[in-house]
Amino acid sequence: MQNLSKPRLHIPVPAARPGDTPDFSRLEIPEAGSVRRPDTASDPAEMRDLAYDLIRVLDFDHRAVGPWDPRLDPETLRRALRLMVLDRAFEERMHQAQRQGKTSFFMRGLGEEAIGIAHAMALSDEDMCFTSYRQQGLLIARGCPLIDMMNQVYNNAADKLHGLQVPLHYSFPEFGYFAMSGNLATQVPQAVGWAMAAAYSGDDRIAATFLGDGATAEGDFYTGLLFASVYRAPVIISVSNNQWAISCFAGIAGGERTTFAARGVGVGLPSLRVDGNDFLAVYAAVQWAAERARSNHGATLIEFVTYRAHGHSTSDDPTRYRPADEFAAWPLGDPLQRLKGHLVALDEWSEERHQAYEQEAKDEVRALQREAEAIGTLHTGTKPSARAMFDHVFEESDWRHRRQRQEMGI
Amino acid sequence: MQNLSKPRLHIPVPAARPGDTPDFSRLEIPEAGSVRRPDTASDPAEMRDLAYDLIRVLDFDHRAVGPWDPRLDPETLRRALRLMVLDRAFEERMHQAQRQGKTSFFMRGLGEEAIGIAHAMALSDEDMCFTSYRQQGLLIARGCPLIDMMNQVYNNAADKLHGLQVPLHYSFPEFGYFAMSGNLATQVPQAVGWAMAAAYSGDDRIAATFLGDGATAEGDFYTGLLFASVYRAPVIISVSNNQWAISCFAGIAGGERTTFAARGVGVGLPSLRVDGNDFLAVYAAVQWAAERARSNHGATLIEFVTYRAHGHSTSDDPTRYRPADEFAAWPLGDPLQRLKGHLVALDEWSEERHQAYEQEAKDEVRALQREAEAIGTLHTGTKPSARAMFDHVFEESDWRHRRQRQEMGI
Amino acid sequence: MANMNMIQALNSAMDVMIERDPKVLVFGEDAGYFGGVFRVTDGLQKKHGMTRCFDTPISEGGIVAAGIGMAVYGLRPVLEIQFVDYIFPAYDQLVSEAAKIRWRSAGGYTVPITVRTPYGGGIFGGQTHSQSPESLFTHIAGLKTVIPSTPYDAKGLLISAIEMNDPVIFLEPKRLYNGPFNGHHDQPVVPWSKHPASDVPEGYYTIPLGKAATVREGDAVTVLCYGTMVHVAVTAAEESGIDAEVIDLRTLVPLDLEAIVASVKKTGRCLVVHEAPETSGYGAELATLVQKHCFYHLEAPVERVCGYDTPYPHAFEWDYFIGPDRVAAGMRLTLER
Amino acid sequence: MANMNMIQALNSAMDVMIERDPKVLVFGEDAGYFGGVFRVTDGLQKKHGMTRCFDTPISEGGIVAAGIGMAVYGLRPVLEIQFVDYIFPAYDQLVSEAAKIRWRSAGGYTVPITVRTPYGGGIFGGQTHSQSPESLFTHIAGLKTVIPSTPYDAKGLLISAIEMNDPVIFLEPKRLYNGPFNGHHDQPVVPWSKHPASDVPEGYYTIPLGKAATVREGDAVTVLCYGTMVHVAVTAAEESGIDAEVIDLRTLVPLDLEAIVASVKKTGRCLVVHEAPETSGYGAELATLVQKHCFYHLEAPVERVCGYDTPYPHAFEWDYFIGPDRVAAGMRLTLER
Ligand SMILES: Cc1ncc(C[n+]2csc(CCOP(=O)(O)OP(=O)(O)O)c2C)c(N)n1
Ligand SMILES: Cc1ncc(C[n+]2csc(CCOP(=O)(O)OP(=O)(O)O)c2C)c(N)n1
Ligand SMILES: [Mg+2]
Ligand SMILES: [Mg+2]
Repeated sequence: MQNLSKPRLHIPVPAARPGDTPDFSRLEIPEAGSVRRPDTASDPAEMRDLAYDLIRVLDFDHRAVGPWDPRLDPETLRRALRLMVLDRAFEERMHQAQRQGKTSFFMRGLGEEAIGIAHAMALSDEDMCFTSYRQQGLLIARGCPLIDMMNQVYNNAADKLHGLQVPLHYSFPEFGYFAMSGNLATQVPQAVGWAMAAAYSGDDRIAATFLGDGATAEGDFYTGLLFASVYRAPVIISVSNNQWAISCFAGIAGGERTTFAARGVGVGLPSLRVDGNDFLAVYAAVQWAAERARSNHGATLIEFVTYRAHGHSTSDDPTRYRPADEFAAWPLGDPLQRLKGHLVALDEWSEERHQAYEQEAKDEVRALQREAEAIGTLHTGTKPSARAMFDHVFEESDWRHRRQRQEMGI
Repeated sequence: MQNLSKPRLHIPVPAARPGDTPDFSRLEIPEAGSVRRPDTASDPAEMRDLAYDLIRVLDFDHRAVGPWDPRLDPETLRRALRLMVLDRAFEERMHQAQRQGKTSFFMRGLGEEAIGIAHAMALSDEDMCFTSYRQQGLLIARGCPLIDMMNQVYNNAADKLHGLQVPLHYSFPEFGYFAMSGNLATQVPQAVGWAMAAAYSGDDRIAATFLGDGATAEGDFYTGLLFASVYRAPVIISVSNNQWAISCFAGIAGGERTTFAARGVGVGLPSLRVDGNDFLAVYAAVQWAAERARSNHGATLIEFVTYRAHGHSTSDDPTRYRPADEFAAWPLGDPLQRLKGHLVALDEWSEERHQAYEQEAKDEVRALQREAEAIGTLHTGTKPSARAMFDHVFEESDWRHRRQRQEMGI
Repeated sequence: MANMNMIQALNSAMDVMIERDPKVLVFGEDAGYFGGVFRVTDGLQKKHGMTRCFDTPISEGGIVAAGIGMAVYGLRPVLEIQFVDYIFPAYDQLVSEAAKIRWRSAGGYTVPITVRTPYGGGIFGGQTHSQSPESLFTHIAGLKTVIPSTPYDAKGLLISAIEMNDPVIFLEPKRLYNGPFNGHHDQPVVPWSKHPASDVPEGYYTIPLGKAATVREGDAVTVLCYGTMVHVAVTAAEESGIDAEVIDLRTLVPLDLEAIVASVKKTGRCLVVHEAPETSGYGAELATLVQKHCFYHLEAPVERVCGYDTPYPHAFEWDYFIGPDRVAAGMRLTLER
Repeated sequence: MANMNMIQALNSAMDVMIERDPKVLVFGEDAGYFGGVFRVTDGLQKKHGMTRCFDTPISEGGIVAAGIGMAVYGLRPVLEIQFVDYIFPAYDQLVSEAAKIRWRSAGGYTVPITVRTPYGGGIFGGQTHSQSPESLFTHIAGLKTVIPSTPYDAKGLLISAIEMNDPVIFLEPKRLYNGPFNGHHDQPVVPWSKHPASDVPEGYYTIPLGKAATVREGDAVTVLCYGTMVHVAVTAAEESGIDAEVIDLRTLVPLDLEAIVASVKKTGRCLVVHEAPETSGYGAELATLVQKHCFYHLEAPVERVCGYDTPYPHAFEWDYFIGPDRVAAGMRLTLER
């Protein structure tokens, strides 16, 4: 059968499709605590192995083990857990609001909450974040008022973006949160540019940027990695490998042949691969990369292995392309439950306190939601003025904008 | 001095600028024959080390040593040497012709001739090549009539591209030479697409594509590597790292932190790093990658370490940005002299035969040049019809082209 | 004959061509197993196999570049760009490569690719799911640009595009996928089934590129439009009682100049309508050609009703989107003088 | 005052701004140590230091993206794209990002970058060193487009662009770098020193964006042009004896519509000239605006003399490049009627 050895076009296929039993056997999971933690000043060439390993702190018995344990005090851990609960409650409500027709579109980070929140906690509030759409928790953790986020989602009269942007495409300069782009990966080289500017200015703030496994296929991702490497920019490039890009499994993005962390190895950057559902591991990795960046050792690429527990967006039905029970079978579990389990094991938290706080969070979100809806939703209540669309094209709008505004009668 | 540890913008700087003594101490040169040669069916994950090593066959005593020695018979070696001499003579003459104002522009591959010629000899003539502008030897080795190349350089009446294209932006379908683009790196993902099409069609031809160290910074390079990895395309991606990109040393392209071969490791491709001035090493590496591709093991990235001995193009004066004597100090020498030395050491060639053939080559080129110039040069003799510019926009030109052609009176 | 909406008609065109020609294959982001976020390639992978319709990495540049390489090999790839708003990472491969390869090889290599991509507003998609960048392609020598407005045209034009030996940008008015939207967002959605152009042959047929269609005859003013605006313009004529002649260009390049000139010489007035921002939109080219070729027949300046010179706003969908009233007002402008 | 050619004037503008404002920095391919392939950034690194003017990887997308990030931080980067023909890998960052960041953040973030890049023909550069893609930028809401035609304007406009709080595409007519080329390639090259606009202040000064310059007054026909074509048009007027009014737009966006309308209302005739291919070139926007705002004053259709709708051919430089004769023929066309 000489033909067998002939080149054939290879199309990557996921382990399981609807109807199949979930299968994550391709994912190798080392013991928690088994991965070494090099000094933050070490040479990238000496730590390529970390791109092919998986940094884990929380073991399956809820213990924090190994060199990457950030040794956070219980109060800090409780704060992280509360933020995850609050984030989840917020996204849950906004998702329902979309279902009720109160806005056009929404996206959730269900199952990935540890990533955004751990970044917010491990970075300084002055560090600049260029995110994708699954780090709303980062904004919440930095203290952005939920009502401001809701008003944007509803595009109501209090929306700080005046109704111009699609829901959750937030922009909050006061919280170091860059105006999110709808165009995947464009933020990566921009974040690197921001970090170059900080270094140019002798400022010790750093930048962090986020993208998904699928988005790593864009040329902009490579461009960002390359510029970060060439100019030794103080930036952290975080890839949330949540296994899916809408309907395409990570293999379509090049995850079949090697890890996403390996992309960093390709340009000589230190590259870590981390259990993204392990709050402590995420925190420790970000802390390590931030220390490197702040002490002039440049950029780090981090791949966070996680799972997109929900549909891609409110426009998506994941049961069409993956087993409905895949999340249940996900070996790295639920980041919220894992952190909760750890706190409970430490005797620093309890089922009762958890339920009480969940209720509290739900109530807070519901109250704020009522407040926001009292102002308006996409199709009801008070709206911003359409004038905004002309006012922000340029610092000074030109005659075309004045003429067109008049034509619109505003 | 806390400031010292603060992030500072790092701008890569070459080891030597005009006035300095050339310094290649950054380049580590292992013993010829010291690098292992894995089976062509091996797993890329098992050979990452090859991306950080340097495959060499010819040692400094002109001996061919080690597992990568392709064991070519003397006649084949003589053919390679003659082709290098002929290529060099051709480029030398066309360069002079440009200096004499017979065309607008020209580029040479001086010092890099082994690469294009070894590819032509190690690949099958049916394999498709998507080159840059420094592989004219590939075309010569495939038997493209020099006069056809000269007519294109002169844009005369016999130019098969009818004067549309800039000199040496050749297109020779009959020699598997794709229409060269002036836009760097665009050919890389195109070559991958061609290879995907061959695999799709159950054809066992493969593709080869070429770019420089500088061009690897373009997103298209990464895109090509990624698609090659995802679809396991039968393609060879060859990077000529000739140390310079016009005035920028390879460090500006990301060569300071790791090798260019490492880019392939980043996407899980087998990646070789090869002495590009060692004809035997180049031949062996291409042969190895071709065997992989043809037996459905997919793509290979190869970095060829070489040196751009001449200016970037006829518009460039390299003495403005690098030491004038840098090539003399280049530790990997001149590929032509090294192959010649090997043949002489084998007693299969001699100084006399060499000088005789050099003369023969010069005479052949000069004779053909006279023939070409008898037809015309850019500003003299018979030219193609400007009609061509309208005839090749679409298969059927539309009313605009007919109108504009008439307006031009042709 | 079968009754099809535009999604089904486009799907049928690809189904027919994959069946007829082994050189035809389809790929794009989520276009394989899932069948595309708008379901336009639904079922093609299941029916024709993995390599005839497959998923790609999220790299528009890679999709187009791979398509070019395949076309150079001799295949006829049909590429899907999920939203035209995301085509710009591929712009260099389209403008510097696909458009110029035939030319720079003096015909030695050709690039028969078809780039299918949804464009236009009306779906609350905001700035990155609503754009109409057609004039960024019409300016490029070597690219053809096609925009259908009905299921029947969509299938016939797509088959012609796939068979064309030059690169074609095939813009699909996403607001028309499920019905002939007339701009009245406050009225119940009308499905294609009620529209005559939803009767579509199941098999192979073509509609030549470069031929416009007069979708409404009239004497008062010529309205030049394409895609979603065709239905808005016809509605504007009906509702305003202005006897407009509505011409659906169907192909922007090559352009059916004859049909345009004949109509304007008849009506003496002309309005151009498109969703794209006005400045340097395709309407500028149309207006310039009309004033040149019909100068002595024009009784009023050629008017434009276009998108505003701003990005596409999310909350102000119906302020930005051009409805029948704005089109009617534009017609009146041409009549006032 | 000093005598400068356009290269020196542009260099001086950057030198002055790097000196004045620590937020200004310059980078691009070969722009650092070497000073650029056209020497426009020559000496800036030596004089101001490594980080004020440096080399970049060959990644136009990266140059623009890094510039955007720096601008968001608060700097004012001046980016060099070696040839505008190579700007397309950066097109997405320009169109989807630089142009829209102010808007999508409702003014929360701004992008004060200046993208300098040589454009245009006349140097035997062939298809990838001769293009004029200005209309691919004028269509994009959020981008300003500037094209100088003299050393004096070049410096004043570049300083204005650098100080502008919005992204500016600054297109440099490379054929004018060393002298005011009038289209007569067969005549000896005239250096700038013989041209009054080569007297350039050594220090800081600005020329406001959005103001056209009437470089030749006349009554017969208004010629709208920019960049290299300004000198060709003036020569055409002198040589043909046609009393043309030649307007140098200098800024395409924002456009000085008032100056255009005033002139055309005076002359009653209008010719648009540009090097870019005709279809969907910026001339279409100009002609459309003129026929709308001057309809009752126009005695002939607005004519266009533009590049052909083909890529730029190498051997046929002087067949493609627009010389005084073609411009004069265009003027006559408007006069014949
Ligand atoms: C340039 C570009 N191409 C395509 C899209 C459409 N799109 C939006 S999200 C998405 C999938 C992204 O997957 P991934 O990067 O893995 O992120 P995740 O949604 O899994 O967090 C796609 C294809 C886009 N927004 N931008
Ligand atoms: C997209 C693009 N950007 C810039 C250029 C201008 N340019 C032509 S060759 C060159 C240097 C290329 O260096 P390298 O890739 O190392 O190839 P080498 O000339 O050394 O063989 C540059 C910047 C181009 N042709 N295309
Ligand atoms: Mg994902
Ligand atoms: Mg090089």
